[in-house]
Amino acid sequence: MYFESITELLRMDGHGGYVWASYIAMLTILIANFAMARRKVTTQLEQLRWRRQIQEQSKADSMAGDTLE
Amino acid sequence: MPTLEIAKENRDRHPMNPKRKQRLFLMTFLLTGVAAIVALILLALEENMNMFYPPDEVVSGQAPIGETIRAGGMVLEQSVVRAADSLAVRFVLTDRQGHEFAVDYSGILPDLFREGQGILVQGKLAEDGVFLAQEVLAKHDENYMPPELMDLNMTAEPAAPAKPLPQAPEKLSNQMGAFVSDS
Amino acid sequence: MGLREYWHKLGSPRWFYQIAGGWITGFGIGAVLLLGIGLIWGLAFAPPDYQQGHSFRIMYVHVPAAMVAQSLYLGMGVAGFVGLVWRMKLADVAIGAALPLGMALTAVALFTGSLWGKPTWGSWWEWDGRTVSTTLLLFLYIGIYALREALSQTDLRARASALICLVGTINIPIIKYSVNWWQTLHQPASFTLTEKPAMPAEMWLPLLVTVLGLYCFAGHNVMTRMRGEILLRESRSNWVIGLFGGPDATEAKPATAQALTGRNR
Amino acid sequence: MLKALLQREALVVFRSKEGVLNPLAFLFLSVLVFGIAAPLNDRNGGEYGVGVLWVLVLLTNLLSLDALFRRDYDSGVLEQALLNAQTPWLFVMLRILSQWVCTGLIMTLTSPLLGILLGIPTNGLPVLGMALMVGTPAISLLGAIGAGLTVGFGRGGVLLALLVLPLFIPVLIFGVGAVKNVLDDANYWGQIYILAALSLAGLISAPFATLASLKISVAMR
Repeated sequence: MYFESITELLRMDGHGGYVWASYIAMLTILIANFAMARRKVTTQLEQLRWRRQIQEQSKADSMAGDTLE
Repeated sequence: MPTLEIAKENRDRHPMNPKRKQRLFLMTFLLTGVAAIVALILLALEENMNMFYPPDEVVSGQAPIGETIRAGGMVLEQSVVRAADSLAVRFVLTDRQGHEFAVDYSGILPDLFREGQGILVQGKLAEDGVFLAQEVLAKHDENYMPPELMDLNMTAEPAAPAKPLPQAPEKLSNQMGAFVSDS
Repeated sequence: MGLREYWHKLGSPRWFYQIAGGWITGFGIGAVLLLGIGLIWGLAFAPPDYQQGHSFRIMYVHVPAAMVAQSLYLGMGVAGFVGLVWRMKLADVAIGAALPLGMALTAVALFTGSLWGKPTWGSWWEWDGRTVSTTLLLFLYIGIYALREALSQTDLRARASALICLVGTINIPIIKYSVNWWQTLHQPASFTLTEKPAMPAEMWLPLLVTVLGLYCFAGHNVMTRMRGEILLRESRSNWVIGLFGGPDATEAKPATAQALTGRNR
Repeated sequence: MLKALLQREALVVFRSKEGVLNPLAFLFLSVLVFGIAAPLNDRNGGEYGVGVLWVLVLLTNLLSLDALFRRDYDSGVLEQALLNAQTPWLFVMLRILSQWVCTGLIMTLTSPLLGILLGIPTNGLPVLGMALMVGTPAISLLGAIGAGLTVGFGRGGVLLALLVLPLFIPVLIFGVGAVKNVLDDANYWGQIYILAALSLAGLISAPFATLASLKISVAMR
């Protein structure tokens, strides 16, 4: 590591605020984008699974001759 | 859009002649247009739009006389002469390759004006080869280098310790070079 | 015609969905490794610049963000062209998927640039050519975003955004050229960021690693978004339903679906 | 065919005085507003006046572009023209031409007056007129693409600005640059050539792009 200590790494001779803010901004954006993309897929998959369950159920119901609807 | 399809069909069913004519007209139109654009861009490039002239062009007389232009180079060491009673100053700009010219300027020099420093001057070239500067630009020292001066700078210092990124892929090194010059 | 077949394949959302899985995993691993190494390297191990000091480290997030943001815009232009000429549905899916990340990364580039400007230039904002063209890039992104928001019909939205992406991309070099030219006329110019003309290897290597890492991240992110969008658009199609066993599938199939969700979780 | 279209456009231009008068009035009013807020004269003008004038030209054009296809779109004429005309792009081109006559050309003709009001030194006025003459077609042509795309929205104005203003930046830069150069005694032909090249590039590409965007808008009805 270039720095002697953690405090020095945080301070960076007075430039620490700028540098850390940049890195944090980048990480936030990356994590947010990752989460949004993943959620887009998982909501779709959940929806599909849910739909499948309903279908299965209705099939089972009709097979049992149940005319609830 | 069924109507659109029908219209298209109708148009297609008409004799070929007008359609062909139209296509020919279009092609001529496009080709002349492109040719004219290329010609105009070539004309514009000939005009040296950012009006920048490196020292060798100033010395060799390629730079127009009496027109506002910009020139650049390094301030030659021990060439800065200040007038005792006014703000007038004269210094020599060089590309360290044997081309140098004198610059006359009257006014406050930027803080970062130093000997050995790269400088841009804007003004007019006089008949006798002296550059009468209206502006001397050396602000934002550490953040920005125009490409035309970067080349100068690189060739100017034979003793520079690092060579320009031998292993970096071309594109990236360009990016980084540009970047170093900017932010 | 083999070429045509290949195009058809590329145009098939199903085919894309299937091959994207492997790519996403690969890009994901690449992104985590390269970004992890590159960012920590840049943050803590690379030497500081002798003139700018440690604020130089902002470069390791600023430059990759700017580069990838521009590449994504270029990619949207290419997708727009493909979408206009071949009416490929996947092209619009790609535009929609690249848009949010590109916009976010342009904003990051501007924000970090501003943070870098303060200690180096002494001001948060300068009307420098590159700053201006990046800001314009952000507005080009916002324009396309607004247009997509305004249109609800999928096919019309696809055509409209393909057209505007293409027009914008053709204009990008013109805008960049004119802005750079404008700046050389107006901006006080000077040289020597570092007296040295280039960076030493210990400075540019971490940059290279971060740039590659961010490209991997972009690949991962865009492809994941595309997958989600494909599932949404094709949710009624047989192959998507088949993915979950379909109406008369055996019990084995839902298990794979389970595994799929599990992996995405 | 061409004659009929030309006649129609000429009628639109000369019959309706608002088409010609409104942009001009808006431009002069903006100059007036600017003059009141920050008076410009030869001493501080020059550079600023040129910039202000070009910005106002862009904004006036934007307002006028918003209405470029609106009436034809609402009345269904546009749909008919796209379907029936042998050469729909000719229709589009003539429409853009008449918009340019109402804005760009008139601005060019009145530019000496506007320039004086904004404190641009008289030696810059001929070049200002020339730059407007060769630069404004690019604005009308590029703007028409966005106008075609947004005509289907009830209020496309802001979206239109968002879409096309970034594309106008090169015209703005070179237009301002030409006049500034003549005020600096520098060579300005390079800028004029570039402006002409931009306009020509618009001329060979914009009609087709506009046509494509209009087709999208018509399909949206």
